[in-house]
Amino acid sequence: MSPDADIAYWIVAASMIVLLAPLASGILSALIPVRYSWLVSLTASFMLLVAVAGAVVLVSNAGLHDTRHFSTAWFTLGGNEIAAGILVDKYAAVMVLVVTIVSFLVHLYSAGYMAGDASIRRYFVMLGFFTFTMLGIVLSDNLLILFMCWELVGFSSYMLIGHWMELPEAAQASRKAYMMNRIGDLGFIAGLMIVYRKAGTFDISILASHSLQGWETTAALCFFLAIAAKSAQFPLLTWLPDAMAGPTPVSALIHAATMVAAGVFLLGRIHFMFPPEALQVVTAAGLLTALTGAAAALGHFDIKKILAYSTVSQLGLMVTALGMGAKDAAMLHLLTHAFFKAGLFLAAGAIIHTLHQVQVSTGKTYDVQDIRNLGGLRKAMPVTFVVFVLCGAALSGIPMFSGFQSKEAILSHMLSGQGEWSLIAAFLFLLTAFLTIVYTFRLIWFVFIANEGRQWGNIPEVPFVMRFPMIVLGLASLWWIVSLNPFSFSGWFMTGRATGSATMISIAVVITALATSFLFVRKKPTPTGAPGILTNTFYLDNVFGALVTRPVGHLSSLCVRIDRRYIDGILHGAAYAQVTLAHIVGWIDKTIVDGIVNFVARLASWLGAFVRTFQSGNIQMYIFWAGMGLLLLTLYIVT
Amino acid sequence: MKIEAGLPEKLEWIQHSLGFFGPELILFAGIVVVLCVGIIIPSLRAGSGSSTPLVIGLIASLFACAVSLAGWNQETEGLHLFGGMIVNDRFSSWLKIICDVAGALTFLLSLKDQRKHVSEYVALVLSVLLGAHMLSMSVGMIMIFLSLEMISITSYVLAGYSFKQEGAEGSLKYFLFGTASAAVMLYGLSLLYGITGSSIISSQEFVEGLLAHQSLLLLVAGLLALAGFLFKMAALPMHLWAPDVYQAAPMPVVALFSVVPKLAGLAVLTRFVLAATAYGQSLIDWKAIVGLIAIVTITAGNVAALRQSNAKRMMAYSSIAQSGFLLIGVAALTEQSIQFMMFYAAVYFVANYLVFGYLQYFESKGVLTIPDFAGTGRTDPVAHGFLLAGLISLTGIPPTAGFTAKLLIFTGLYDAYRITDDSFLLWIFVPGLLNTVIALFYYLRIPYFAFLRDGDGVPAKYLTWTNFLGLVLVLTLLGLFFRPDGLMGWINKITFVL
Amino acid sequence: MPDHILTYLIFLPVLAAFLALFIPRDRSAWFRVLNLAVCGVQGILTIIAIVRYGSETGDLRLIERTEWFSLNLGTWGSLRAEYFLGVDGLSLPLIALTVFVMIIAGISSWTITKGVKGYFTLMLILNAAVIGSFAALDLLLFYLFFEFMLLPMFFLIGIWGGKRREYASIKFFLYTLCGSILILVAFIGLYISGSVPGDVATHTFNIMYLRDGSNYVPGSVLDPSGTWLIGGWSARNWAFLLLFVGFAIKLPMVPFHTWLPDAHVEAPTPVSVILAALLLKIGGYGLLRIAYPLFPDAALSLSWMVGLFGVVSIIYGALTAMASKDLKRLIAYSSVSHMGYVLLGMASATQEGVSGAVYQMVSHGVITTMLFLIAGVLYDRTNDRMIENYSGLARIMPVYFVVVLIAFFASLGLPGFSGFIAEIMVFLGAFRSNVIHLSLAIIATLGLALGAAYYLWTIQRMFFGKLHVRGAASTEQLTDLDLREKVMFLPLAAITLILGIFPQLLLNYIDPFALGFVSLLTGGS
Amino acid sequence: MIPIENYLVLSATLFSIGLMIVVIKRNAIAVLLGLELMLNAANINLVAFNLAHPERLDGQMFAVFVIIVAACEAAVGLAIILQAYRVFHTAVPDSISTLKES
Amino acid sequence: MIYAFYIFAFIAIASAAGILFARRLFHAALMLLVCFLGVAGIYAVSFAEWVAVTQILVYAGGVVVIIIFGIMLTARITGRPTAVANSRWFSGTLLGLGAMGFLITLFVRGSFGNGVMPASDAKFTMVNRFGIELMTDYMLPFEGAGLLLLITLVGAAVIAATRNKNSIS
Repeated sequence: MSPDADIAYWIVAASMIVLLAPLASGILSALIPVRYSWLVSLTASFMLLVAVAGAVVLVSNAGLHDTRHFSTAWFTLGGNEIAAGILVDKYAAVMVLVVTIVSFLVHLYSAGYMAGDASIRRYFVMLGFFTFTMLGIVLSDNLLILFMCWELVGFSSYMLIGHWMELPEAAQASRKAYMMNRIGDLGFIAGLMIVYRKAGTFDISILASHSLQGWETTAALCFFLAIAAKSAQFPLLTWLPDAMAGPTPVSALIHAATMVAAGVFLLGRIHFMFPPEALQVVTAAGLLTALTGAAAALGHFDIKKILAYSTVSQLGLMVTALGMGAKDAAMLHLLTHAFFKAGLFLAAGAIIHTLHQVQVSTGKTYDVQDIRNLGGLRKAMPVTFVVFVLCGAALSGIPMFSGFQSKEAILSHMLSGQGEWSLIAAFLFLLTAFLTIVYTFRLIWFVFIANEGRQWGNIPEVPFVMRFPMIVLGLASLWWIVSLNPFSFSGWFMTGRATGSATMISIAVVITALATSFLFVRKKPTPTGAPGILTNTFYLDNVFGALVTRPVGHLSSLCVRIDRRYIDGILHGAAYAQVTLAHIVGWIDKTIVDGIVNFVARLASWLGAFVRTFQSGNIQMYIFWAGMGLLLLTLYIVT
Repeated sequence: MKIEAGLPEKLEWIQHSLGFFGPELILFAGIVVVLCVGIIIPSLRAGSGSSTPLVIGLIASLFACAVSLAGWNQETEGLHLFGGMIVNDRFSSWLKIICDVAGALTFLLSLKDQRKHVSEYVALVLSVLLGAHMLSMSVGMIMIFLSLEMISITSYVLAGYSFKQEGAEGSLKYFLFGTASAAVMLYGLSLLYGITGSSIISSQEFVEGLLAHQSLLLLVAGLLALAGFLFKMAALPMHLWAPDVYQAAPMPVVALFSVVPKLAGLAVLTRFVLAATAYGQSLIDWKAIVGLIAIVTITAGNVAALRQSNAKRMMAYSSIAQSGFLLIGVAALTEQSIQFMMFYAAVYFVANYLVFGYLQYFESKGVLTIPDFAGTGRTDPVAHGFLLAGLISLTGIPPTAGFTAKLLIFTGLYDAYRITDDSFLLWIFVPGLLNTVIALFYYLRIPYFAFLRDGDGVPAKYLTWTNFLGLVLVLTLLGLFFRPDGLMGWINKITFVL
Repeated sequence: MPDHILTYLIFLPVLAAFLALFIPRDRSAWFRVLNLAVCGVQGILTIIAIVRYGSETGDLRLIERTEWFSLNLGTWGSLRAEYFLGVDGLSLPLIALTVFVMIIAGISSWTITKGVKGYFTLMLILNAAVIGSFAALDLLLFYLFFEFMLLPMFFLIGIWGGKRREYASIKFFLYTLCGSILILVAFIGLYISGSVPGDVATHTFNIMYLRDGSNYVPGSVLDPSGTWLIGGWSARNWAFLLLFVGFAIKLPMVPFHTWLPDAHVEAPTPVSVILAALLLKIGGYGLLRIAYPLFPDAALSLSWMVGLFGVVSIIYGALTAMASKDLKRLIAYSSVSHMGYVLLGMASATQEGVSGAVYQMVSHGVITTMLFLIAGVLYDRTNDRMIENYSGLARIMPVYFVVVLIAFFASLGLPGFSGFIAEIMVFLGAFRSNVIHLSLAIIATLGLALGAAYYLWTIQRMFFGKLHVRGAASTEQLTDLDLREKVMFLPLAAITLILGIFPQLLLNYIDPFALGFVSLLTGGS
Repeated sequence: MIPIENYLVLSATLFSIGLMIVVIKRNAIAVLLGLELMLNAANINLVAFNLAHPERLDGQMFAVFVIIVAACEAAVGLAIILQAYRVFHTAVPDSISTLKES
Repeated sequence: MIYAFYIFAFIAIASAAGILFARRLFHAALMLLVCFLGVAGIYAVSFAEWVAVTQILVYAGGVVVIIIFGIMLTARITGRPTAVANSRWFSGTLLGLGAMGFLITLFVRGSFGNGVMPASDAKFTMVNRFGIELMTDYMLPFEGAGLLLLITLVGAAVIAATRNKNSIS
């Protein structure tokens, strides 16, 4: 075989393995009888390992710099043929790698975390199915297959969020998640249809060269609606925090690393389709999401909610980067974010898991996830503390960590951009970075460091099968992921020089943010509500502090309120309106439409009664009526 | 003297006319024989029941039917007998055949219940048949009036044949209403005679007289004459007697009333309307009048039957509605529509006798009003199956010939609309069809109660006379649906001088 | 194998029904076995038919044509009706669906105990009538089978139904009869003006002849070339409108749909399965086989109306489904919404739209069978179908929960199931068509969201949350699916999945038909 | 000669009076009388119209046959009325109305 | 001639009105007899003497006699003379006058002048012509009438025969 042919063969084979392995794990865990349910986690993790191997082979063969496209006919519809195939380019390769690795780690982690769960088989089936569909999105070459995987991902997230069915809020959250995704899907379908109507095909590579004759902006906005729903952007972000009701490994995999990233990946994939005006909308939405996410993260107490809002804000950053055209930078940030955010979630999961066991053994019951009841875990859970700090640092963009490099890449792109619009964006970006650092530090401080005295008794460290993935992810958030030189982001993934000013500014922001957060947390033994913490920090009397904190406080409480009352309100209102409208329509259906039918029936029987009144039984009246009938007939005919 | 010279030629001419009078003579002989038998056999004289007269009646009617069937093919173009009063064409002989078979079936139906004065009963029924024969053939006013009265008078007596209280009241009502309408008709006929000068309605002189005298009086005279025919057909203005008399008379007689006098009235009405429209030149649009009567009759008949709880009264209204459908054939008044009307008449007759047969079967088992049918469907599925087939045929739902009949009637109407393009035909088309839906409502009440309501059923065995008769009738209904061209082949020979 | 496959397919159940009359009433097992045996043989026959059909072109196959009767109508020429059966891309899948659903219904009628003899005889007659109307290509023969379905259905609902069964069965009968009266009027107009190619004198019921305009008596009422006006509107438009309303009542379109929920709620499970899976398709089939091809010009000019009614049905059906408290009523209204897609696909007059419509008919047939069986499972156990009386069922009925998930998500159009493929094709067609306005297609997409809303809401209320059963039912009654029910659900779920992943299996047959249909509609006439 | 209108007026009045008697009288036999009157009115018409063409006798012949038929009707009518009378002990049609719309 | 007509016409109409207003049924029957005789007179005046004779013989002689028998029978059971009350005056007069007015206006306006005028040379026809006509041209109605009479006889006998001895209580 010519070298090129066998590389092609290897790529196709590898991608097949990558795709089918998770599916196989899902099916396998469904088939394993209930008695051997402990076996399920092993087989699933093994299959995911196979998938990781496949991904490595795929990436090595495909190489990072050329795009390969293979497709076979799927079905012919109305003459023109709909094909199904795979498109492997740099971003797809990287995403495959990220998804498979994180998924494998989460599988391992869940083996420990979900050990005692009754329906563990259903959990692993859905986890496998999710990975399969996620890889489907990454690899598929045409929008129709991408849309199919897009919806299936939504479905599997619905099943995973609602895994613990008895919890009413879990059911509510899963339904809300699916509904939001569904509304996004409407946008996707509308976009698809416009594309099909104008370009006649779904194939991405062909679409790149096709113009949509003036429908670009509408198509782009439709697709952006879908992306916003999937990656929890501004209008449709409220489902992500609620989705925390699901098991933590699920949040780690789906709501940190992969699914929410799918939107960003799609945005990258069809970036060519977005005209400039659409890009401005994207940037604006991205920035707004970033800000609200970060501010909201400050206002919450539940670990997972804080991490969820941080994901929302990080995604906002990636969308802003894409909006500004920094495709490589956004993808890099996506890559790094996947690792450190998954790490954070797994660490949080570890905490929750252990404290649950402690609760069960000691009989005390309190909300494990609320940071106000936690504290002083530093000595009790050293490994978790270390992983938490590593990933938290990466999240906050501390130098020497991958977060810093990817944020710097975006920042430098923003600063090099022309026009005042990019300046404002840069400023907001920095503000978000600042807030990220503040809430991360606050989180770490209150969970691990504050009120040392709290006695936890002997808290068993989480089993190795959970610690290993945390450690891997912790290491993966260091700088070597991006490039050997901790301060430059050009490495194996992308090239580009960080402008000097960008690095300097980001370091300055990091230092000031650390200082402020250290200052105001030191005094408080327990974290109080956001406005409380921020507003009465009487130490921070310098103007910059006051200038920033009050608006941010208001902003965050505002967001919480908006979040609770308006967006959810709108949604609940919409749902409520739907139900009342449905009842009105139901009523119309019963009375009016049925009414007409019954009216006709009554009219007929009334007419019958009228005719029968002549049958009075009296013969002479019969003759009289007959005579009158004749007279009437003649009169009628005469006139 | 001129008169004497003509005498031998006239006598010879009468002898010639008698040749074509076969079926009527057979019926006449039947009546005489039955009466004699009634006197001779002692048991009959005492008025108690026996079945020999019924058998004689059966033989007579079937024989008459056979003769007119045999004479079907070489029928010449309607020849006028007895000084032009009688026209022996295929149109009338087709109706004669139906009436004879109806008579035969009436005798079969009345085989079961022991009836008082059996021989008189058979004589009266045979005379009804004879009257119907004469009426369907008669063109002369005298013969119309005479044969109409013959049918009516015998019907008055037959109506009271249950000899119960309701029988007496039924016959009284029938008599008073019948005589009044006969008098009205006679008055109309006399006026027509005055206007046209000739008493033979199909003669050229009558038609010229009509054309020469276009005036309001002609309309009134025509309507008064029409009243008598409508009475016989139980069509709208003159339908009031039907429910009460149907309720009073015994079941076989009711079956007879619903078919024989109606078809005879239809025949004479068709001839009258044909003559009155005088090849289309007459100013008065008789077709529109008949059309109006048809539609009003159908709607009134269907609607009145909706809330009916007595099976016989419901069938009375149903027969009123069906006569409306028959009138549609007259309203369209093309050669096609008359043939389709004949087909409809045949199917109506079969379906009606099937339903009446089974109503009698259930009446003998004590089921009188419709609610009494509750639950009988389960215990006697075969009988109800056949009854259902009959009712469905009356409604006009496909597997039975009723559908083809209605289809053809409306095709005739549609076709007449295409030729003449006068829009009143459309006014008949839509209500006529929608009435099928109303009709369904009450025709399905009996099976609805029988099958859907649960009650204590009626013990039944399957191999009974009625079921056998029912099977034959149902097979004819289904056969007519699947092979209508067999019957239509016969009917197509009915030619009409329009 | 003899070439009269279709005749055998239709008259085998009739023969069996006749045979069943002689089996004594108390041997109920015999009837069940007889019914299943007949359906089995029909299944084999269908497979043979599919094998022998195998055509790429959209033309007719397995044709059987004998002279039924011909009435000579004197001066006016003669009327010829033929026993004309044939199958093409449209009717073969529907016949296969019918046989399959009949087998499933046969299995699910195992629990019927009241009046078993009558029940199975009527089921066999219904079986014959449905297949007959799919295969008939002669208007009168079609009308015979079309009406022949009403009576068994009337008695099946009326005798074996729920509490308000009489009201429901009478309402069903009256609605459909009005529809068939309207259709009859159009048929009369058709055969009066249509004629056999060649001599104008012999009028015909044959659909194939009436399709092309040359076969019409010049100057007759419905002659495509002549313009015959009734009340200012061309007669052909009136005829199309009559046919459209007649068939729309059968495919419940919104203004005429109120009989469907009553009939479904009161009918026993197997009967409502047949009613939903098959009888609704007759309406769609009638439009695609008779109304559109015979009056292409009128169809095109009135397509916007068809599309509008389609979209209204989608939205209205979804909303009323959301408001319904009874599970079966919810499923019934969802059928109304799904059949709205069929109308929309048809109205788009594009190849994707039409094949989408046919695909939707087949897929809806399979999915709605599953839905009604699901409702049946609950009803058989607790005689109570109110949604709010149950919650947390997933815990005690896991297998049932999996089946419900598959059915509900297939019904709301999750990719990987046949519903999705059908909806996508209908949308592609609707968006691409220049006959109906783009806004119709966009509003139709809203239907997707509504669909998801009421299905998820039901799942959440019935299956998630704490296990609690209100009303008369009690938790121990709610046992999980037994073997018989599993045997029913497995093939259905499999088919929905297969048709979702490999649509080409079905599209091989539907596409040529759609191509021919669209070219007739736009190109021809 | 006597103009035809006289005959017609006479027969019309007789016919109307007969009709009134039939409707107004509360005794079956009286109704019978009214019916006989109406038949006579028709007879007058027939005989009068026959004068127009005396050579043919169809008018008078028709009148004779009408008389015969009227006789038969009277006979049967009285028999029925007497039977009803025996059963209902009254001859007033108004009170004999058991058969009516229930 | 014309005067005779007017006399007979007056007798007929007066006796008809008499029936309408008669208090006692018996008087009504007698009035009917007078009316029949009046009508017979009119026949005689219009050269239809055969019809007049049949009228007197059958109508006056036969029908009125039966009716009187009928009246006697009904009166006998209840013992009181059958008083004849009237009712529904309004509807009866409405129908009667309506018909009369309608018909008479038509006749008066009606154009009967053309050829319906009675021929001047009308003279009494030989009765034997009736005989011949009856037996030749009108043979069928003649036989039919015969059969009708027979059937009426049978019918009336059947109704009369079921006297109260069996079914009717």
